[in-house]
Amino acid sequence: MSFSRCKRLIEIGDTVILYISVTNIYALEVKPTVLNRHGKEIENVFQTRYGCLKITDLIGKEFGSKITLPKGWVHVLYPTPELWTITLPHRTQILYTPDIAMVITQLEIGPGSIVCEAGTGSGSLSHALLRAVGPTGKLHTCDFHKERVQVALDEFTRHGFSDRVTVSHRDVCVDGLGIDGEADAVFLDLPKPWEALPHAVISIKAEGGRICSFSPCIEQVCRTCETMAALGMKEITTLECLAREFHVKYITVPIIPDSSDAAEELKPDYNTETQAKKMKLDIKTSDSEDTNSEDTKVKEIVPSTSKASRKCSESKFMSAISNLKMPGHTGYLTFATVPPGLKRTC
Amino acid sequence: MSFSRCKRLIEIGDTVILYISVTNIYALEVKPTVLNRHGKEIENVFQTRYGCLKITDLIGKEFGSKITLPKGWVHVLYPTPELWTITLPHRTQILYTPDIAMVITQLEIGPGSIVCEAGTGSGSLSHALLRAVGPTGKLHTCDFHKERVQVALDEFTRHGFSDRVTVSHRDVCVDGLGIDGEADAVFLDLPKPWEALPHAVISIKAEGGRICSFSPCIEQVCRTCETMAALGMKEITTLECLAREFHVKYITVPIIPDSSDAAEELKPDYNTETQAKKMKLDIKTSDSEDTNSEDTKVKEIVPSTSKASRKCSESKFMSAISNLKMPGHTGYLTFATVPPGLKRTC
Amino acid sequence: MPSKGCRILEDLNVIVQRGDYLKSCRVKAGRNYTFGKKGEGQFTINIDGAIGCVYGSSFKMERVANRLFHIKVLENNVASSGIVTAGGEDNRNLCDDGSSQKLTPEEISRLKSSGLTGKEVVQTITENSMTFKEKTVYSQEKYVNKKQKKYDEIITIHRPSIRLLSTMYYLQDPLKISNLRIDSLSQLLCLANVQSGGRFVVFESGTSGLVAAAMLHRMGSSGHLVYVYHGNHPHRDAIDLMNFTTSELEVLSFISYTKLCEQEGHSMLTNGMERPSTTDETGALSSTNEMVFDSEQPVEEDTSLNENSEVNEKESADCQKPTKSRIFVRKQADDVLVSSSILRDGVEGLIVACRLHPVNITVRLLQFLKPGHSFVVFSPYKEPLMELYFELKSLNCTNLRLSENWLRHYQVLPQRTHPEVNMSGGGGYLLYGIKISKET
Amino acid sequence: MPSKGCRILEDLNVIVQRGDYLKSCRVKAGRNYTFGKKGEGQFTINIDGAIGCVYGSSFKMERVANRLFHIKVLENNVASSGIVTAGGEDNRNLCDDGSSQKLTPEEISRLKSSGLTGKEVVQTITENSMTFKEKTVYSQEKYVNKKQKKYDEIITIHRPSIRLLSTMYYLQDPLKISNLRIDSLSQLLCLANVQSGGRFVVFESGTSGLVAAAMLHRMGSSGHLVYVYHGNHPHRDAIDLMNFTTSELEVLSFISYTKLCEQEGHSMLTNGMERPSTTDETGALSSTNEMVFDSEQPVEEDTSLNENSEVNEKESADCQKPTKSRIFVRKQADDVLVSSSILRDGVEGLIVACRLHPVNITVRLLQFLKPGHSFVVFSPYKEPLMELYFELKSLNCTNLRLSENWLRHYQVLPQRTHPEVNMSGGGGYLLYGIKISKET
Repeated sequence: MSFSRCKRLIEIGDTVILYISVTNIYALEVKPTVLNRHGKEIENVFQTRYGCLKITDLIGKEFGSKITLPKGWVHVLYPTPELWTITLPHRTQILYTPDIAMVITQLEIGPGSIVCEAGTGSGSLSHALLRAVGPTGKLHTCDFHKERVQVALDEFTRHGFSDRVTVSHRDVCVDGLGIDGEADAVFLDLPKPWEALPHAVISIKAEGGRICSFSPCIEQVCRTCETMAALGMKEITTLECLAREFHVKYITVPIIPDSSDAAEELKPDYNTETQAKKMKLDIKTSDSEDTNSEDTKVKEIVPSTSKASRKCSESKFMSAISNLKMPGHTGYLTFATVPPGLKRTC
Repeated sequence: MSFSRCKRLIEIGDTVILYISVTNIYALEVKPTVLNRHGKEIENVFQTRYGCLKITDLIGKEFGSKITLPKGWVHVLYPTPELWTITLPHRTQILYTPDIAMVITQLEIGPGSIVCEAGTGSGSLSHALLRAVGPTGKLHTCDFHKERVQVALDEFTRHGFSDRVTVSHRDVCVDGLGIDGEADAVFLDLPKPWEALPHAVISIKAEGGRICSFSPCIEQVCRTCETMAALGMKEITTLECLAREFHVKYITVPIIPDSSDAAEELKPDYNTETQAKKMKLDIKTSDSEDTNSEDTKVKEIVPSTSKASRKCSESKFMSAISNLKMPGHTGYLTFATVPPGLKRTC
Repeated sequence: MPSKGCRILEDLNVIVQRGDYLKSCRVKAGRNYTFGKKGEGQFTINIDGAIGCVYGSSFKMERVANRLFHIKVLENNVASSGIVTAGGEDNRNLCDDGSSQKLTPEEISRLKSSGLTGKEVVQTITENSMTFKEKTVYSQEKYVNKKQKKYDEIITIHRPSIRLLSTMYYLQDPLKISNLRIDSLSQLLCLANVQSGGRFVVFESGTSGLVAAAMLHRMGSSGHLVYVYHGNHPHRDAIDLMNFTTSELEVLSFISYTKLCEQEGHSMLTNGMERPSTTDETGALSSTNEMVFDSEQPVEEDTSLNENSEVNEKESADCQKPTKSRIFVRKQADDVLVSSSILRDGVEGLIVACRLHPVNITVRLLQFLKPGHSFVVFSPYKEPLMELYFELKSLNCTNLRLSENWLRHYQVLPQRTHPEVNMSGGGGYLLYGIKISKET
Repeated sequence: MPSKGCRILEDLNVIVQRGDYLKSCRVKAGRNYTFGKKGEGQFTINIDGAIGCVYGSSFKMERVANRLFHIKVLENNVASSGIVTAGGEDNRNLCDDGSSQKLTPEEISRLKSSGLTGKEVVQTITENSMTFKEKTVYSQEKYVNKKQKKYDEIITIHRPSIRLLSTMYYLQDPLKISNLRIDSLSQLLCLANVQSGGRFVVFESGTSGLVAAAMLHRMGSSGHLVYVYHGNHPHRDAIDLMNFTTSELEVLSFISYTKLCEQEGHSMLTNGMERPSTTDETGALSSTNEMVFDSEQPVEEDTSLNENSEVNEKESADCQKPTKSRIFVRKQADDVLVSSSILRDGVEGLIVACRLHPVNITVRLLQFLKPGHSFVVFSPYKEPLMELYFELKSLNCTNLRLSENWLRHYQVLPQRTHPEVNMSGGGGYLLYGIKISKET
């Protein structure tokens, strides 16, 4: 299976995305059988809230189609680095799409680019880098954690990227990136990026290139920027990217009556408790919302003007409500340019 | 004149707020004459884009009334610490309302509170603190800049706060706050707040109190928090407050025709340039917008459904557009509790 | 703040804090209180040990039965150190396959019930974590802090304040206060110029009385505050928790929105600037409203919101629901008279805070605001405020502004400083402006 | 990036950077270029000194006439230090009454025209500032950096990249690109899964062709991109600035939205999943559209947007408007045929980026997207995307999400680290999702 080549029908070996609801999305490998904990080969079955999905049932299905399960249905989608990012097995903290997107643009990566990444981590950024460098480019990714290197390599191979990737086990702060004057761009996600910066410069082409360092703490950023400036890098910029997601829905708020004779309309059950509960449905993120109920909801949200005009006591409007809990911080991204002909010291 | 006592009519000596437009707001003292640069007493006249305003014309006018000028009109408003904050003469960087509001709630200041402030700066926060402590409370504010101390004292007196304020010239990092075991709350806006923290603890009541430090740089915050913890303070919290202001307007966007015969409607002048210019009006903040044109705009923005349905080629909707340039940072607010009976060392 | 007495005494409300958790309760000797989320986070304490102590004191929880603790005042709080030792350089050899903890969940659970202190529990858990010693010091500290917080046995008892109540409500459930986050609340108070000696009107619904409570606190015992409510009775949960004195509460009077509309028809409220009287009835003020303002009869319905909190106090046998005792300074009919009189003479600030559609409410209450003064409207939604904006543009208002706040908390630790990983995405929206005189 | 040749050569577009200022130009020997805002910030340079140098080289501006500079390549860039000396401890004695600068504005202006270097100018100004020595080192540095930036005489010449073009447009005027900030642009590309070898369709209007340019860059010379435009011709300013080779441009084909609608009526585009053919005409493909895709005739109208920029190139006598030379890989009629054919076979990603109402455009283009694949819609306004959200909910779409980005830049300096004091409040909104098959 390849993330990078499009196809219509699902085959054995493909990685597919199973979409159950906005917060229930999984990546599956289409394998008819798996080993159980006793090492015995058994049928590969994936449990969902709508019942079991036999993985073999996916074979021959179209990407984008609906799969009917005993108690509902799910969708099977084409894998992309973005969907992989929200479904991948976490071996470390990972980068998410807003940061990943910014990294690729800022590092000016395109087909044919040669890119170094340290460390590989869970491979979230790696997939987007592999897509960006294309079949004519190369990603050299390394990690100091031996097990992660092997797992990542297997994953990249399964996902069809073996032509454009090398994965190596090394401590870049000590051993460098293993690349000399070849790279267009270097990405560092390390506890002490400043120790790796001189090596990063060495790996960059003589005509120059771009460097990015991702760090969660501001102290790391300060030290990184200081080292970058000392090494002669240019255009040193630190920024932070946060995505704010909205829930789009129709909201109904009561209009309280202004005329005194309307006061009798206030029934005793129109109390704050029911009001608060109603509101909970509105404002809270509908985490448990699933594909099936989503579809039925569409019918509900058609504005019922007749009802509104009859009672004249509520107002209905479209609203985009931001999640009460949103990402507050992922990390700081620091970018810099290695100018052409920069003196390399290490 | 007092910021804290309401009155209906404007008298000599009052401070009033002159509202010309959203971005043109001024605080004026109602003085019939001023000295010109040659020390000669002349009539006090304030220049606006709508012509001259003779200050004596304000006397006897109601707060909230419209003042007609040769080429338009302005409004005269009652002074509040918030309006003062956006109109005061800047002698230093000042705190703005989102931070000020948070400081007062977090420091738990109410009528009767005794509060220390260092430094006074331009008195932006001071006015809000003076309002909050009420006639039964006290604000002890100090600054290391001698001239600012005198200007601030004059200002507080003119604004009717002389009953509840002391202003002193001192370097609190060396000399302390001059208050011993009396304060409910201490606010620090200093380059090295950590040096003042032991003095702040001394000024706080034996039963405990609250402390706030405002710093623009994160390094100051780190050192402050470290010192706070070392001094035994509790509930140490650092936060940042940013207000995002919106422009509310009706936006019209074109709906391009879908049917091929509608293609002829595309006139050659319907080009990108006029489109871009139109958009400029929409998205850009209307900084030059004034009271007079604001009123006329109201008439324009009534949705003209007849026109929309006739051409079927635009969509009009209400939108709240965030300013393209918004405050990105004012400072970090760090709050802490001095617990009861904390050992005081200095 | 006026020194109202700084000791924790019976019949006063206090805020109990344990780590990030906050909960209010009314002090009664001999009573046990259950705190925390249902499940293993729940604990029951007897707070007799706090009576007579100074507000803000911290206490050590001492186990007297399975889940029941007594508390003992702490002289000096101890920082949580001593567990973090030399760690691995980084996490390269760390293999987190879920099997690194040698203790089973059952064993850990037994450990916690065994009477060990939080610190001892954490120590035991870390000793049994095969990966702990291989974690970096950074990860170790993170781990210990996480564990320690969970098993921390220190509580602090605070005097209720608007800061703490606002934080408590938002943590328990932002919907209790219609997303009115502390930064929005603070700005409401400032932008409406709330102060001691002033005359204000507030319309509040679905915010647990927090806005009126905060206004009362900013007013001390001086001035007038008219609380216009919707429904059968005002929400006053936060007001009751603030331990206000009678003289502080005398500033406050209630009137229902329905009554206000009636009164207006009766011309009692028209202050000359607005439409003239057309009807003549003035009597029967208290007949149409069910609510009885009587200090002997607690208004039970109003506590419903509070009972919805995460704590299920009925679950614990030895924990009784504290009876609320409210202070009512005057009878309902008198409240209506007082409110009417204040509104008739005009107010110097107006606040509307609710999830209801704000247009008619704001336009109606705006007539009582003196020209030149400020009003502020809070809503958890932006769209109704946009509508209100256009409505007010065509009325006599100036300096109209719509805004939203960002509130970001920081973790400040040596070499580990960064914004908190999660932040609140919704603190509500504010529309504010200034009323101007009608054309003359 | 493929090494296309790393030297600055004639007839190539470059980005000139001076401090924060960015501007594109086409290299022509002997030509002078005027940069900067009108007034004292404006300067004219001859960049002959850069021809043959490596992209990314920095140059020193050397004055040859009043406002005309030649440039000379710098071997090592110099950091701006040496001015900041021992400062006052703090600003307690600083009295900023506007009279602290002894030089008059006229004198400063004369100073700048006198042929001194930026550094020398700053030095003179600071020497004449009575308050400079009393400022803290912090304030001094801030002051010097501010001044130095203004008079800085170093420029850097870059190869055009999507990063630089995006930044340049947003700095010059965000409306040139409908507020499409670099973070939103970056997410468009990722969320639509744009990659080499893929088949994509983009509808773009009012964004200077930046989206199509960015997609082309991500595709290399492999795959297909159909650019659907509105009006008389596509916006391709950014495409032209990227120095794409013919083989890179072959990936791209244009079709007008009107033509697309017509074609659809002609059944050329229906790919079986959608409504069947009802009409029969297939000829006369290039007759209704005025636009002539001919490499000999530059499309002058399209440059209008670019001419609106802050720089008024006509003002400077010795600065001529560079003639654009565009590469057109095929005739318009062929473009329509190619585009139709690609759409008929289905695409693997869809991007819509415009200020126009996106509902009909998105719904129409969605029919060409293969099921299981992603689409992304950008708008500077939230409301049309909310409408589109509900529209798409009722169609065959899943994982629909509406989002906005915050982009915050930081000042990172020793002991003076903080977020930039100003930030962009509007980078636009994204609605994205995945198309699913119709029920079978």
